[in-house]
Amino acid sequence: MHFDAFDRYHEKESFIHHLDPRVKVVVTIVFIVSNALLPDGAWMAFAFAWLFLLLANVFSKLGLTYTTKRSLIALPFAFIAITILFSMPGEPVASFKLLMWNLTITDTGLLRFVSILIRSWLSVQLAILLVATTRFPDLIHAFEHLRVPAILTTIIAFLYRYLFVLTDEVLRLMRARESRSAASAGNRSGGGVLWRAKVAGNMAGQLFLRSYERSDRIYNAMLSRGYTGHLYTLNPHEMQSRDYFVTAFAIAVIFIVQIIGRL
Amino acid sequence: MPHSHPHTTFSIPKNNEDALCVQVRDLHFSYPDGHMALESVSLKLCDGDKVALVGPNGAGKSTLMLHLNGILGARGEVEIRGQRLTRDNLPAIRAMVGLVFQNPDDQLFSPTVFEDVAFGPLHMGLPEEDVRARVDSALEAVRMSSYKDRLSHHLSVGEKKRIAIATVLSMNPSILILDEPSAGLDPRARRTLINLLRELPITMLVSTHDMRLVQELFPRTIVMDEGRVVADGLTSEILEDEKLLTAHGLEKP
Amino acid sequence: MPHSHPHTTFSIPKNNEDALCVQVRDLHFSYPDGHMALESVSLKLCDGDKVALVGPNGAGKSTLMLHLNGILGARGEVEIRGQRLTRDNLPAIRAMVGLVFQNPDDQLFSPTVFEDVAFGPLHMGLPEEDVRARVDSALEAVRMSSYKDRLSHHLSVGEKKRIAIATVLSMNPSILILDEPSAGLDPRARRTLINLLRELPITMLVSTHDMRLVQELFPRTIVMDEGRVVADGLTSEILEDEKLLTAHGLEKP
Amino acid sequence: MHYSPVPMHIPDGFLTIFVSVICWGITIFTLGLSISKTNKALGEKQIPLMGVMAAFIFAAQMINFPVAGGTSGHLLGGAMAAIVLGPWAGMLVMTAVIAVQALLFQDGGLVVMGANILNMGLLTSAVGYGLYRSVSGQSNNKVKLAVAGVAAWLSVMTGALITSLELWLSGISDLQVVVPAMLWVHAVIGLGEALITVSALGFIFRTRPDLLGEGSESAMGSRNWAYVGGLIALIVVLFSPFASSNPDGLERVAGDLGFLNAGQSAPYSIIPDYTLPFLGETALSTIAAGVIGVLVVGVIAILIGRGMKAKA
Ligand SMILES: Nc1ncnc2c1ncn2[C@@H]1O[C@H](COP(=O)(O)OP(=O)(O)OP(=O)(O)O)[C@@H](O)[C@H]1O
Ligand SMILES: Nc1ncnc2c1ncn2[C@@H]1O[C@H](COP(=O)(O)OP(=O)(O)OP(=O)(O)O)[C@@H](O)[C@H]1O
Ligand SMILES: [Mg+2]
Ligand SMILES: [Mg+2]
Repeated sequence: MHFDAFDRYHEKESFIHHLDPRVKVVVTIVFIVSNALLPDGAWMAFAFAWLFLLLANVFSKLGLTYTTKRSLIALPFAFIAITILFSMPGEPVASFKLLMWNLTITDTGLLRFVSILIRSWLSVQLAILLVATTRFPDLIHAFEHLRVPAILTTIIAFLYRYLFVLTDEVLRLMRARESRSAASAGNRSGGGVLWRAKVAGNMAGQLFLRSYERSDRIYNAMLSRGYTGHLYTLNPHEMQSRDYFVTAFAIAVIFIVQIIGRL
Repeated sequence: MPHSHPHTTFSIPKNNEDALCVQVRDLHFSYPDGHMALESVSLKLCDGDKVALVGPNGAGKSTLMLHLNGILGARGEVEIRGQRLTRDNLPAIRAMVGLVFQNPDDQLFSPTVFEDVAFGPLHMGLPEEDVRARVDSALEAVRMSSYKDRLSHHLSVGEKKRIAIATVLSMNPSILILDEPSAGLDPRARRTLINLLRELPITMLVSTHDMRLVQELFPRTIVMDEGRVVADGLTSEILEDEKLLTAHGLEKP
Repeated sequence: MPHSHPHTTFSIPKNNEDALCVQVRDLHFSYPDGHMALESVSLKLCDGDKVALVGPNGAGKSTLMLHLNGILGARGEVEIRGQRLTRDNLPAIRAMVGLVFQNPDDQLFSPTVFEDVAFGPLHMGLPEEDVRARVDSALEAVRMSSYKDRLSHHLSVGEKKRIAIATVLSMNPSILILDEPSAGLDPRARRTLINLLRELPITMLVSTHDMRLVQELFPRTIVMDEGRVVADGLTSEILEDEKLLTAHGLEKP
Repeated sequence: MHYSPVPMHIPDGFLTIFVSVICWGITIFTLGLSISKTNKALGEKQIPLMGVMAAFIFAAQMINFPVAGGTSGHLLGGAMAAIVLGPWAGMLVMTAVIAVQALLFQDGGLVVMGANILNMGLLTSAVGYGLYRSVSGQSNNKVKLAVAGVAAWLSVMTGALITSLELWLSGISDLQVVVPAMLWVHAVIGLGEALITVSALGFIFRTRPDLLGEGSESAMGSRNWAYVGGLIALIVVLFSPFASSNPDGLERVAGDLGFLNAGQSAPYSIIPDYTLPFLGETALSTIAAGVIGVLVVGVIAILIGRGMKAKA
């Protein structure tokens, strides 16, 4: 069994793929911060931010719709914001009756709601592009360079490595449970909710013990290769002039977007 | 056995053709990532058959087995005892087809042996005394009765393997499907397992890389490679066909 | 070979007795829970020896291996190339004794193949270009040079196994210790591994349940059971001694 | 099977920079503490242990059990991580999990990650561990497990409450809507969390009791944690009904403090010209009532804890 579905990296030979991961991380974060700073209803600025995104998409050779297709992930969360449609004071735009409530959408409410959705939608797309064009280990290196504490980056590196091993294990555990989830004629099958929860908990406990013991074996494997508590890594990345140029260009564009948003 | 694909055919032992147990017809399956794991697989198992399923890594053996009790696919090409596998009769099919996974650790998720063996019967909604009776006889069958209250976590691989088989026997399946049962066992545990499998009076499909096990235990062998059945016949004849074996990454025992 | 305990002795192939590589004398070890896993184990490996270590599950093979580079014990009964194992020379010893664990997923803990193979040399404090050179030649030795930038979790078991060996070869060990290298491999991958082990010009101690591997590859075999060495001698002679084999849960290949 | 997002992960775009930065501040400070504490407690073994444990939490979140009508319960893991690894290591492990969920799956944003770590990693660990350790002297495993269940449930409720407060401060939603909605949903999610946590810990008690014993890594400095966790949990218990029944008071407090302005309008006026907050009459009285309530329940809890220890 092999579970690769977690890999988000998309192998391609493109300009963006070859950029230093630090550049991509920094630009992504600046872009997202900039989106959050744009005032409600800054349509022109949103449009320019979107153009920036399209440009990045083009240079990544993933196809213009690559990120759009995957960007719906944040949408369910928008439910939480739906009440501001009705609760912000302002001119009524539309009103309707839902069950026993009379709901009135106000213009300010609508403006705010749509702005939130756009900000989120733009932000998540660049994040998607980041992981689609950067292999996860390189992303971790980028965070190391950006002075994220080594202990966190190493935990994340281990997490990434064993994510696949352990989710495979979980998948097999759940398959084994499923294959024995049988019914016999004339009986009510399935057991009670509490019993089912207990079985799930047992699986978690089982997985915990195996992971714990695995960490012991890994520790042994590390010891036998000279580990003494300090981790050393080789640094595979070096910033080139192209990387500096792209960073400067991207940040300048994002700055202009901010100015447009405030005109 | 009629197959639409060209493959080596041998004479097949025909014991009670009518009491057909498992019938797979033209089964295709791709994993979500697009990988084609099964391509037009057809096979038939009859009551009491003990059949080996061999083939190189990635041949599709495990994938096929996951279809036989509806963990994967279930698009109607699989028939168990005359019933086509559908979403509705899945639970009933699962009571008939017992699947034992390669790694006993996957199968044993409860703290004690008893709880694990009781999972199937409990899920089937049997009354308590029936559950207890089933657990007892299943453990009896694998000769592990004294292990009822032991913690599964502390057992040896060979013991775990036998308990894993018991977890499925307790559901009284009419077909037992074992994925690489002898992997990782030491010779003694392997020998015990072979004797156990020989004794169990039940239809059996067993995938393995252990060609000596095949030779010793199974009158019939199915060879898979790249998602297809490439040979199906008497073990003695297949094991003599060196060309076939080497072509599919196998070795004579 | 003098032993204080009675066990079957055979004539031992004596290749360059003086360039002694590993010497274990009267080693005892109990796990924290009180389980006595090793009882007075003594053995000697000489330069260039390729030795198989066999015995039933729980015999103490893995425990012994963990002693040979000081992960367990390190109480001075182990001597590598004339150096007694102490806390101070542990790093030096670990560079000499390369230990490959049974499960390659435990051995390959870095995201990429390169990082994993570089781990040992980096922790030996080598300069960057040396590290890179070592990684290249280690991957060359297991014929996996093209895998340098691959992600470990994308590899097959057989590939992982070979990378796991490379992670240790990159430290230029003078002894290679492998715990059940062929477990879980299909015949083709197993064959590749056998060829690889045959080619590597290095002292080797290999634990395994695969008696055909023993027969094919190792001139000398050590049999362990219940924490003791119960036989040590020419493989050909040990494999003929049916009484010895059955007494310790082993089988003739 | 695929990775399925959890409702508490806030995506980018939903929090104002102001709220994000405050949350990052708290998170970075706490993580700094965690790093120095775990360095001391776990030594060189910490890296593989915490790395694999993070992968464990990630994988364990996939284990579900059918409840009814196609819904299923599953684990978030904050309380469990802290109970088996100790609070500091638990926090680091949860941080790694949340970071990977955000980086790899965009489940939760990058700039709001500080908030997500705070809600789902730091607070859940503190509450889960603190409550659980308040009965560390107990010899009866049933009591321990029951408390672990309550701790797991409360840890989820704490996270949900703080999440809704952050959303409200960012002007995303009304207090009287978001607090009850989040709390109700998570009261149910929390039940799944509690059931799985209890049963998983029960499993560990039966197979490897040494991992949860008094000498284990997770038993470090339990006394203070009991107070911290207990206090946060009590605030949540008292605060939630107050917040959902009397949102006006809270809205007013926040308005007076200048949060709402900062959240809802100009992001550049982060430091508005507010004077030191003058508490209105209603706000003052509710806060006083809350404080007194926390104190009373705290004293009762400590007394009960003492009594249990004396018996054991
Ligand atoms: N979850 C999965 N997603 C994608 N591909 C998969 C998945 N599981 C298996 N495969 C692929 O399907 C093919 C058949 O796999 P399967 O596990 O059925 O082989 P097998 O014959 O059981 O091999 P082995 O002898 O190694 O157990 C392989 O190429 C494998 O890589
Ligand atoms: N961490 C441990 N704590 C306690 N006992 C242990 C531990 N590890 C191993 N043992 C016990 O020590 C004995 C020797 O174990 P070891 O793993 O060395 O056997 P082995 O010969 O390698 O077996 P196998 O062939 O199954 O790998 C066994 O009885 C085992 O149960
Ligand atoms: Mg398989
Ligand atoms: Mg071993």
